[in-house]
Amino acid sequence: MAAHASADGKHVPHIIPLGTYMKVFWTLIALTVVTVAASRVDFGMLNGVIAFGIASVKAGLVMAIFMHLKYDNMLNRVIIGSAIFFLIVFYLFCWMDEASRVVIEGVL
Amino acid sequence: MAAAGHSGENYLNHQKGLWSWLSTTDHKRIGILYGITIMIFFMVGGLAAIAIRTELWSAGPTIVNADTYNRLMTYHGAIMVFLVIIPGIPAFLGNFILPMHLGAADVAFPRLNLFSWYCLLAGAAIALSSLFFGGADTGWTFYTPYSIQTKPATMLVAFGVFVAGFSSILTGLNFVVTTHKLRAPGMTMNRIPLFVWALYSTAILQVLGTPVLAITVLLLAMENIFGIGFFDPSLGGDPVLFQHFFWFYSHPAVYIMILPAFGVISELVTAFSRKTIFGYTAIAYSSLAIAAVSFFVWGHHMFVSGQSELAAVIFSFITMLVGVPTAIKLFNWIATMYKGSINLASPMLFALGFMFLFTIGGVTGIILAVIAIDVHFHDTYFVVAHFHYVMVGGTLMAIMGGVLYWFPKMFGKMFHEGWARLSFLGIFIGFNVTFFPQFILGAHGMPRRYFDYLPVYESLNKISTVGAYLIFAGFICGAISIFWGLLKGEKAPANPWGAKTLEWTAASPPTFHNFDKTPVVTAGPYEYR
Amino acid sequence: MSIADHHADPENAHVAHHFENAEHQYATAKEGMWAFLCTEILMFGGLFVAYLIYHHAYPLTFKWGSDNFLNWKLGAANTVVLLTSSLTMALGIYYVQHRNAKKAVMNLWITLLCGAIFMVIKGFEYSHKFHEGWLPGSWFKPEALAKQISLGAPENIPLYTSFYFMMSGLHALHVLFGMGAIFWVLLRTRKGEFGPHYYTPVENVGLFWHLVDLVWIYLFPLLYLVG
Amino acid sequence: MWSWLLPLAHAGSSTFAPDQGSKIAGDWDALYMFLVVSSLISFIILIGGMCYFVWKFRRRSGTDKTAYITHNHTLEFLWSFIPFLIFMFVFAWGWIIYHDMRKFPDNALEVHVYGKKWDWRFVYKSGKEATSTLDANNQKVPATMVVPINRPVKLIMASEKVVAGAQDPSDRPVLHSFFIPGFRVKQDIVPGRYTALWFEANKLGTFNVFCAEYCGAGHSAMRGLVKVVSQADFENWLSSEGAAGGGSLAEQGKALYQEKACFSCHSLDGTRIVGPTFKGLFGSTEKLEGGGTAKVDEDYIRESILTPQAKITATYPPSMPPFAGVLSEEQINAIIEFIKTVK
Repeated sequence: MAAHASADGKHVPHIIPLGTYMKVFWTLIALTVVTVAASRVDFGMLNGVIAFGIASVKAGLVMAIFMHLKYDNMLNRVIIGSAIFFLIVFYLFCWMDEASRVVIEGVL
Repeated sequence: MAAAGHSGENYLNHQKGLWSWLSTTDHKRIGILYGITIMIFFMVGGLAAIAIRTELWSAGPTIVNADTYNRLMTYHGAIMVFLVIIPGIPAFLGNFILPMHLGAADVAFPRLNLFSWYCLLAGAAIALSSLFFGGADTGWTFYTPYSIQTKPATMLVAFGVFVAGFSSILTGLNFVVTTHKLRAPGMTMNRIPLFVWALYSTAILQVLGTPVLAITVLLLAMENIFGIGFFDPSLGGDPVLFQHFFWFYSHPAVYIMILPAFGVISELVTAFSRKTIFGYTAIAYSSLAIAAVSFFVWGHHMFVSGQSELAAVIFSFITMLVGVPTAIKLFNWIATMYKGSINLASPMLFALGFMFLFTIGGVTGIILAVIAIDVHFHDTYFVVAHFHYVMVGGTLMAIMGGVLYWFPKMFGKMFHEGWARLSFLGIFIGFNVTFFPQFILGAHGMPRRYFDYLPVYESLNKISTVGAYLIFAGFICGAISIFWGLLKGEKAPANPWGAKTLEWTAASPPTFHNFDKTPVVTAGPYEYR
Repeated sequence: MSIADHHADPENAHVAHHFENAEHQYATAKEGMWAFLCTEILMFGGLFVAYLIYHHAYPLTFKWGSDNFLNWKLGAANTVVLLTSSLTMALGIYYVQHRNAKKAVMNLWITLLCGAIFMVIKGFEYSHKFHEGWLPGSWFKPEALAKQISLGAPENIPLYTSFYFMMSGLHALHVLFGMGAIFWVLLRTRKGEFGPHYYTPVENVGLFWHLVDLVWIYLFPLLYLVG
Repeated sequence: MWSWLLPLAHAGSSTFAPDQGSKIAGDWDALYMFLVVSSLISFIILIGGMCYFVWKFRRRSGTDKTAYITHNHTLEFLWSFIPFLIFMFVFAWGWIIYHDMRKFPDNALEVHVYGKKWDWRFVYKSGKEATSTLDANNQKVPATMVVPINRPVKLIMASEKVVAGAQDPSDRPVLHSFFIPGFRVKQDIVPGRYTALWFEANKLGTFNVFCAEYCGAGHSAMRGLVKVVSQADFENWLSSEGAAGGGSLAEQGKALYQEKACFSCHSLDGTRIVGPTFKGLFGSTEKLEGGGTAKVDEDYIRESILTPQAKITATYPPSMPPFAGVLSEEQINAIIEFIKTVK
């Protein structure tokens, strides 16, 4: 919202319309229902992926609209993006180690 | 505020009384507060080091028993890492200099800045209170399951580190935002001094890395209280995962410790060669590159920990990549001296000492990153020598150089040059005498954290102990130089070194607002034409 | 710019001496908040990474735990409650931006109420688990374990309860902290301190509250639903 | 140049690392030598250059004119790219040797290694077990793993409690690391799983084993030995009976002192480790934590073994696990008899 400063340096907000907030809210509720419904069905390996995917869509909506990130300056998006990026790196490396360990049998 | 600019008024006498210091939000005063705190912790950690070296004078028990030795070793490590070296340059020198380098009147969040100092004090108080519960003996790395045994001391140290971690997080957060938002008009990112680039890269590491340490030590404290089992094999947890968690922060933390030192050296080399920096862009972006890549290399602390071969190879490979930007910096500093006018004042001596010692620390770092070599060297004195060359030979030399360099700006007085030079000699020679033999000890297989050792290692250990006392004497000389300066030093001009960065355009010591008029920047930071 | 003239303009009364103007201070404060949220994400992230690693190692344990220990209906109710609170928080800011303090305060009250409902439901869940002895890690009662084993529980069940308590506990602490912060901006809003040109504290508290919501959005399927 | 400082046990040892005892040690030393020499050259280029500049461009007057050089892309490329090539080269070399270290031969002799606080124990497939012992002067003889020369040996390693079956939370298996400097191999031992290591000794002799992962008060005392013998000697040793068992009560107690790792906390020579020393203990009078004294007699020792927390000697931590149900009545008597002999 940095671009909205008036000439005398006052802060002028970017206002998101009320309707947008309501639409996002009902989408979030709907997605919650979808998550619960999806968990009743067994997709095998995909169970976790689906739950995580829906949660990520919801998180994206909250960040973009409720947290105004869609209209915010680039830097704040980079900041939050880097947090998510390094978190994923953290997970992937840990997982790579755990998944590629060779199990040694200890029977005499 | 009408008094601002009144002759003789500066940030030191702007307000009076102890409370005006304890409640200050002025970045300069907070910097000084950090400086005093860190000096006290450095003394405590240093005395522990002297006790450790004295114990290792001869094989078998010398002055303490194994339990006490392990506590000394733990507190030496934890105090030096968390309370001295990590806050050392950013929170002390950085707090004082960063806003002035940017031409700002303060950091972005002054009250948060003061709060972070109290976090450090509170964390230290909690961690040190563990001494009343027998003291922790886990080493500063807190490896599980040894650290899970129900001892309140370990829990208190972990919780203290958690609280002190917020000091680091909030300082980093402050610096990131200050660098983004509070640059003087004309101060583009390509004109900020390299010290700021270094602090900025460090701050990113602090913001992204320290929270993971926070959750790690929090989980460790929970392990101690509830036995949650995340890292406890008896409940299905994996001790190696703890090491992943710990090093995800603690490897970047190594760069939190050394990157600001790189920044100080960039300032010192240009100022005392009176010559523009060679390869500004390369040095600036190599700091960022080191910061970014440092998050992908933590597994090189775990080559023999039981992590998979695949993970070890990948971590070794990426570790090699960190070597490149580090090499670039060393070459660029030396190239900066080419055709300069080199003034061997004591801050420059420390900078040259830094380059000498850091080069040894750097090449041994590459040796350790070679995966097969590390299998033999892991957890031996070779590692101990390597990281002391980087942490002490690197960071502490840079702190000494930086403190002397900015001392006239901080207090408006000159330090004692003779004692400062003597201090350099003591620390530099003592350091090599202490730690070079440890490379040989490690190569011959003496493991670290050993209270006792085989008699074959005795002669080298004796040399090492002698060196430790030399370093101690060197730091005493440094303290004399500084206290002499505070009490009797001659008045310093605004720019005693003829340096070009913005802080030297302000008065010595600066006024409360740093600059009477917000500076307007029209050129790079090192325009020695 | 001269340093002394900051306070001459009443609209700039809250601008500290090291900022140029209100917009400068607003953007700075907001970036600081985002950087802080960054640290929150990485802190919770540590727990999530541990969760995913152990979920990968003991999938049956987590499936069994979510089926037998937790009631997904309570989790879903809490999800709706928190989503509602997020909406009213956003609306609170919306009305502050429109200089409508009365509606803003009302929305902030609803947000607080939702936070309280969340904590009450959480409290019921916790007390039930305390009663059954389903405590974290080594506090897990042996008799509870015996009961579970007779029901055919897989290995390392106490690890699941540890994750449940650590993740939801740290989250609940954030909820409590967020409620305190909301109450603080609510009082200030009621005094009419905020308007379209200055509402930084409301915005930042809102950002924090949404993050608390975000964490729950992930916690709900991970703890209650996923097998 | 430093070799005179280090009176190593074996003659002709290299200056840079301990005697080579395996093929991998030779490979390792070659790579290490390359790294040391190339590091030395880099150091001379960098710091030699620095020293030369310091002398050549020293400040002569306060008004020296300096050159204005901002950058030089060719130079900067060279001093980024050449180090990069060197790093990649040593990385690949290190990987090859590491791969050999982790590639377990199929025909290896398997030996099981158990680490506990703070001792080693080696178990062979035949059931033969090697533990540490005490010599006639009550000096500890580290556990010795006997292996044949020129045959790959695979170690399967686990961490165990000091007292098997102990419920005391302060007695849990912890991390150790099995380190044979002479063979240039090392591997952490992780509680809750097995880790493995292999080597092929190509030199007769005795090599030190250290614990390289910090594990508490006795960490530095957690030593072992690897004795490399000929195949024939190895087979003889493997089929021979252990010297353990039998003997007087005090001798049985001495064996138990070793077997149950009492030495971890109680010394025989008067040094304070974790608990009180056994030297001169019997018949003495101990000050107790919280006031009072106790005479050390048979009953006191018996109580201290079975329920150690009942009476704590002043200034010592209450960290001994209870041995009730672990030691038989006869074994306790044997230990008491042994303590009587330690004067």
